[in-house]
Amino acid sequence: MREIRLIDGIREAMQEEMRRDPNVYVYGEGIGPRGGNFNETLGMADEFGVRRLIDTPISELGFTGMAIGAALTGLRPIVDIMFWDFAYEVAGQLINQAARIHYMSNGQFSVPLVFRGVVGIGGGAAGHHSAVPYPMYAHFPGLKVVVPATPYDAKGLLKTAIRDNDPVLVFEHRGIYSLKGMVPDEEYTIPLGVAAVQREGSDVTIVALARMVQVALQAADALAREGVSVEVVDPRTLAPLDKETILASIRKTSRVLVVDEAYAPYGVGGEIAALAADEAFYYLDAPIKRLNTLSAPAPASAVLEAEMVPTVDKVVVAVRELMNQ
Amino acid sequence: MREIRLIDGIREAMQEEMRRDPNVYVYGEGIGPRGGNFNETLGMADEFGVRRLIDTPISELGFTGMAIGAALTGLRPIVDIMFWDFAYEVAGQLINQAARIHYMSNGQFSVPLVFRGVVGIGGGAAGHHSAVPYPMYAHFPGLKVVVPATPYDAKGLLKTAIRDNDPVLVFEHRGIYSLKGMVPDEEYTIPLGVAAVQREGSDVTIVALARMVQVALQAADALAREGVSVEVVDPRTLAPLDKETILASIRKTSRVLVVDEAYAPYGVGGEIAALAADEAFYYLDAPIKRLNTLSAPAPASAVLEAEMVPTVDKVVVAVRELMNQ
Amino acid sequence: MELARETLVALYRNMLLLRRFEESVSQAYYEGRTPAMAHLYIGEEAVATGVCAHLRRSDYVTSTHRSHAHALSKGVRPRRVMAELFARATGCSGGRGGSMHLFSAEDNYLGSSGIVGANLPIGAGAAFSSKYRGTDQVTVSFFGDGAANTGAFHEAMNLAGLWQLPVVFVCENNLYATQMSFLKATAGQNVAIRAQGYAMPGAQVDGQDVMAVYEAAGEAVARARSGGGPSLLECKTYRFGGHAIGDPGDTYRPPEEVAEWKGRDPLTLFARQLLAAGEVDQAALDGVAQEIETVIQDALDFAESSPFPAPEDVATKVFASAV
Amino acid sequence: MELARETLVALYRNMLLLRRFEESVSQAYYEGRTPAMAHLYIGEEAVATGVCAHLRRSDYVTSTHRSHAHALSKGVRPRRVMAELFARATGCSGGRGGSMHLFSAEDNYLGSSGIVGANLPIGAGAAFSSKYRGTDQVTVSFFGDGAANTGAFHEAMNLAGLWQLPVVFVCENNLYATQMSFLKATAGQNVAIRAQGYAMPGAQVDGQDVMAVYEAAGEAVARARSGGGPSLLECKTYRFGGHAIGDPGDTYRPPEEVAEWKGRDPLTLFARQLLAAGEVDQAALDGVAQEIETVIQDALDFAESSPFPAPEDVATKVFASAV
Ligand SMILES: Cc1ncc(C[n+]2csc(CCOP(=O)(O)OP(=O)(O)O)c2C)c(N)n1
Ligand SMILES: Cc1ncc(C[n+]2csc(CCOP(=O)(O)OP(=O)(O)O)c2C)c(N)n1
Ligand SMILES: [Mg+2]
Ligand SMILES: [Mg+2]
Repeated sequence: MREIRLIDGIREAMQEEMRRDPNVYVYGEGIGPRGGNFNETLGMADEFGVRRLIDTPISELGFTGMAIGAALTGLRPIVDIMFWDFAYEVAGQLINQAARIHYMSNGQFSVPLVFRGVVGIGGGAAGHHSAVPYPMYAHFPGLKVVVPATPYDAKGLLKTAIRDNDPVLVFEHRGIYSLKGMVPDEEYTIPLGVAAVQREGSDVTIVALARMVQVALQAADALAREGVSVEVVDPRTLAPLDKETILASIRKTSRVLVVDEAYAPYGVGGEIAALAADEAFYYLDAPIKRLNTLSAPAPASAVLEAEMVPTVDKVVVAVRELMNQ
Repeated sequence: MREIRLIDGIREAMQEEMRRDPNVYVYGEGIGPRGGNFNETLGMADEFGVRRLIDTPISELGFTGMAIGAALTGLRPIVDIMFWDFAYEVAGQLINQAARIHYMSNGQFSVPLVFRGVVGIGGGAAGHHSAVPYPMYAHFPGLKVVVPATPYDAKGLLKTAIRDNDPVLVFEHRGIYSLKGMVPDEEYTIPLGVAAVQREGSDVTIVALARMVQVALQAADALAREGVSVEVVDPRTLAPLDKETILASIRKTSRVLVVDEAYAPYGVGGEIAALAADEAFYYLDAPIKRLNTLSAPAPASAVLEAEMVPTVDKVVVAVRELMNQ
Repeated sequence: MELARETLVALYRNMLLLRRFEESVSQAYYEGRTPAMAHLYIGEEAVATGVCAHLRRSDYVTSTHRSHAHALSKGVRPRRVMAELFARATGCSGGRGGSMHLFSAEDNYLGSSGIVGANLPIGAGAAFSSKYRGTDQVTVSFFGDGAANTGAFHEAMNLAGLWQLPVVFVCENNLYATQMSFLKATAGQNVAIRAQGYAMPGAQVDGQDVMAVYEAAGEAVARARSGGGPSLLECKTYRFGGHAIGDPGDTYRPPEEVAEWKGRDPLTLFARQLLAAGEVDQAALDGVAQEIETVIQDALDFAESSPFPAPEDVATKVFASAV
Repeated sequence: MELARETLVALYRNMLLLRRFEESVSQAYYEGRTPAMAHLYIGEEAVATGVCAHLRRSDYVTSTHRSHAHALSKGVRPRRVMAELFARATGCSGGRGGSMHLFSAEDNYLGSSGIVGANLPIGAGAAFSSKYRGTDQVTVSFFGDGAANTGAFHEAMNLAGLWQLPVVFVCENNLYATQMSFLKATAGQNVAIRAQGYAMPGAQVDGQDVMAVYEAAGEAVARARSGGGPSLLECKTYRFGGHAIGDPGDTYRPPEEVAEWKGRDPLTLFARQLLAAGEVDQAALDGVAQEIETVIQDALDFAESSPFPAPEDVATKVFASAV
């Protein structure tokens, strides 16, 4: 085992898969010699050349469509969209084309592409560089949605995503790019659709994603000191969603709080609530709670930004309230 | 009172508001002399001229962005996107710009535009002409989302939408464009954020939208003959969402089924489930259920299409199961 | 005429196939035998024919909502296309795609798209792919005059021009996008000229003259195949009918204009040329017609006798890798 | 020189304002006093200055991520822009927008956009609006060379050309989009030429020469104002620093290139011109500099002494009409 940062896990996954499969390559802005906006491809142009680390013009719609055309014809492109905010500009290619061609073609064609980028609110990046839009994509059949929270998961899931024959969207929280964690020395992959129980507990289940897994784990520490035993479940992929692991946890604890940096309405918390209130209904001892980023665009000011996203304190308070019901 | 079709309600709303306010105009493909793909603007070019019924090239991104620019500078554009499928191509202008400018500008600017188009699966229109994407938009702060189910609602809500100072997205189900209903002779508007109880009942609440309201009402008739009293609640607007009316119904009946032609995952049913399982938890007598279009792209074949969308029979079966729990 | 007689006859045969195929589709629709409205290509046959005549099976095509002709000209068997329009399980998209979503992997026909413009970047991507893999495959992406005003057009053209991709962008400028006149939709009223902005060769050609299309497309395809980069080819043509079955197409188009273009029917023009040049006699043309009737009848029989998709398969094949 | 002395001095003053404003922002950033990274305009001052000199308060501007200069040149008070960069409640976006999202209703400054290209259709829409309302307002939409490859550019240009909208699209071609060379991103390596595809006048101008920009922009703005339709103006310029504060900008640009462009500093060039023409003496220029120092210091003092936004307001003003 060795310790790496999450961003290193992303890079290693791409490197290993590019070594394994000459048909894997990367499109994006500044991902060539520059090494990516977040150093995600640092050094890769040296190893694989600019033939496979392809710096694009600011034509997200164009190169995403091109990735689909390439994927239809034997290649396995990785699109680096930089910020997920920019993906709204290409939603048509993702939702109308990439997601549907396999079905519409009656299975004749598949679209093995990976589309990855950064999410998260922080640093005053404000309105156009703070998107956390995975709920919108996880809604649509034909798309797979990966939201890693640890270096181990980021690497293992991305490797699987690259090998997967469907369009896989990967949402990487830049607030945890430097988070460190252990990964095996040998090669490994993690299947899509398998949640991770990041901490076992018996009193309450917190379902959390991305950076919120860290927030939930810290809150769990604090709550443990108060005698509350928190189980933290990370779905890791929202589509496919590992219902069984989530339900098993909720059936065990009978209480659930969903902590998510995406907006609440019509989002992840709703899906978990629907799942629990349907398939774990008779196990529930308390209302299902959600804690999300406030429903407002991301502000520039640090003072405002601090109010936006769920914090350890807010999670602790929410769990306390939940335990009292 | 007079009887009109839903599509007439849409047209009348635009006509009345255009008579009232010279700054209201329409952008779209074929909405001028042709009268729109669904006759939604039939005759309007005669009355208002092509200065105000503006046929556009196939440049959805361009004219949606233009609508925003116009809205920022004193006009009140109505964008006719024809099929909501095409709106994925302009999601960036809607989500990054229209939804956020009011907030980002600290309230200096507002974006009073209406963006309307057709949703619904039917007629073998298949993969690119069958979108029902309102959950995705209702997720984002800054957008208002209207989903009318009756001629009365369609007209009254659209008039309000046109007068509203925010971007309002209107999702019209073409399967009910010919649905008839009564509207007052005199002018009326319907506030956004007020649900309609379309049928009162005491045993179970069905929350339904758009064409599914008719399906739910028919199912309720059938179920009444079995002695089950169904309340049908139509939120009418998903953002803002009238939580109180929905909760009041659920608290009364203690059972809830959400019937929705949009996909289930991370969608409307989840939001209602979260609401109910949080704020009506102690009133619930049975698991919360969802009935949605199957999670697959819309197929061309009528044989397949018939399987996709919730039907009266399926609703009846789902309610029966719910009553047995 | 310069071409071999068999090439000339093949061009004629393909045009007639497209014509008769769609006449049959239209008839079937009005007889209530096909479910879907469809966008017909009647009047524009010289374009797909003249372009696709240069393509190999290994080459790629991406297409539009008006796609029957592209699929057939790329070699997708008439049976499979017809069955798709009848929404049968044997259709080239298994009855799932319908008229606007034809696909055929065996023919490298990468699909039609109901989203105007969306197939252009996808085509550029297929071209990128063959360049990346080092093959000499060529991609043709068809699009309408209306599509030339989409952002997708611009981005695809720039990327193709930049990276010198082996792709030919073929604009079927039939002067209308639904009811919208090309002249009222297109600043500059010229698609080919836009190629200059991408330093790409751009040419206009008479889309009613299959020989003219054949020649211009031949140059463009050869350029692409030999590493000379992309081209834009604007073919001036006209749909004889409306935008889709059901639209007579006569409310927004002046009758004289329609009459004038119908007077330039690509099939009639070409038959006349062939006969005048003594390349074929009327008997030969009649023979081709006979052949085509058999093909069409076979396609119709196949389609109508084919099973519908199984209802229980409705939500299968959403994903290629197991979930 | 042809222009009135006060116009010349005003151009100089504005360029110096932009320069000193951003030098102060950069310094404040490195001293840890401003929160946000920002995209500086240093080196490109002649463009915004020469263009906006023709605008009235009632005219509109839509801008990019590199927007301080556009806001200031459009008349947004330095205090308000500075306070925004310090994320204060008194900022022109109340501390909510930050560097990439400046807005000022009182100046008809319709906002910067962090989404490259997105402001172009919005600008076309503002121009449409004034045409619809029958005013003679002009809209200027700034964009970078990188933005010229977005679909938004194409759709905005086509619509503006088609409807002859009173808009001037000003391309600030600083030869790079982040690290990406214009030459490697742009098929044809020429933005202005793309105007031909929209039958729009397109011109290239030396963006380091404020008089040249002033003249070309004057023509374009006058054309727009008098109903003559849109124009595309490509100004060849260079950012002296990196893409944003923190990027030295020297890893992807050849040192000779940087040196050459820095040798063409628009402020130095213009000062030299003014002095040579005897329009002003050094004392006058020093006087302007003194003036600007006062403005900058005032802006900094205002910004730093302004309150932060109130945390409880975080989710207010999401909607304009009550919900
Ligand atoms: C993005 C998008 N916008 C609008 C439509 C509706 N639509 C379908 S075909 C068509 C006209 C297309 O015109 P053109 O590109 O000239 O092709 P033609 O039909 O003339 O062959 C339109 C507007 C669509 N399918 N997709
Ligand atoms: C749609 C979109 N894609 C990518 C980015 C990231 N990005 C921000 S600025 C920039 C470069 C813009 O280059 P250019 O248009 O030339 O303007 P300049 O920075 O040179 O002034 C990029 C790629 C973005 N903000 N928006
Ligand atoms: Mg056309
Ligand atoms: Mg630039």
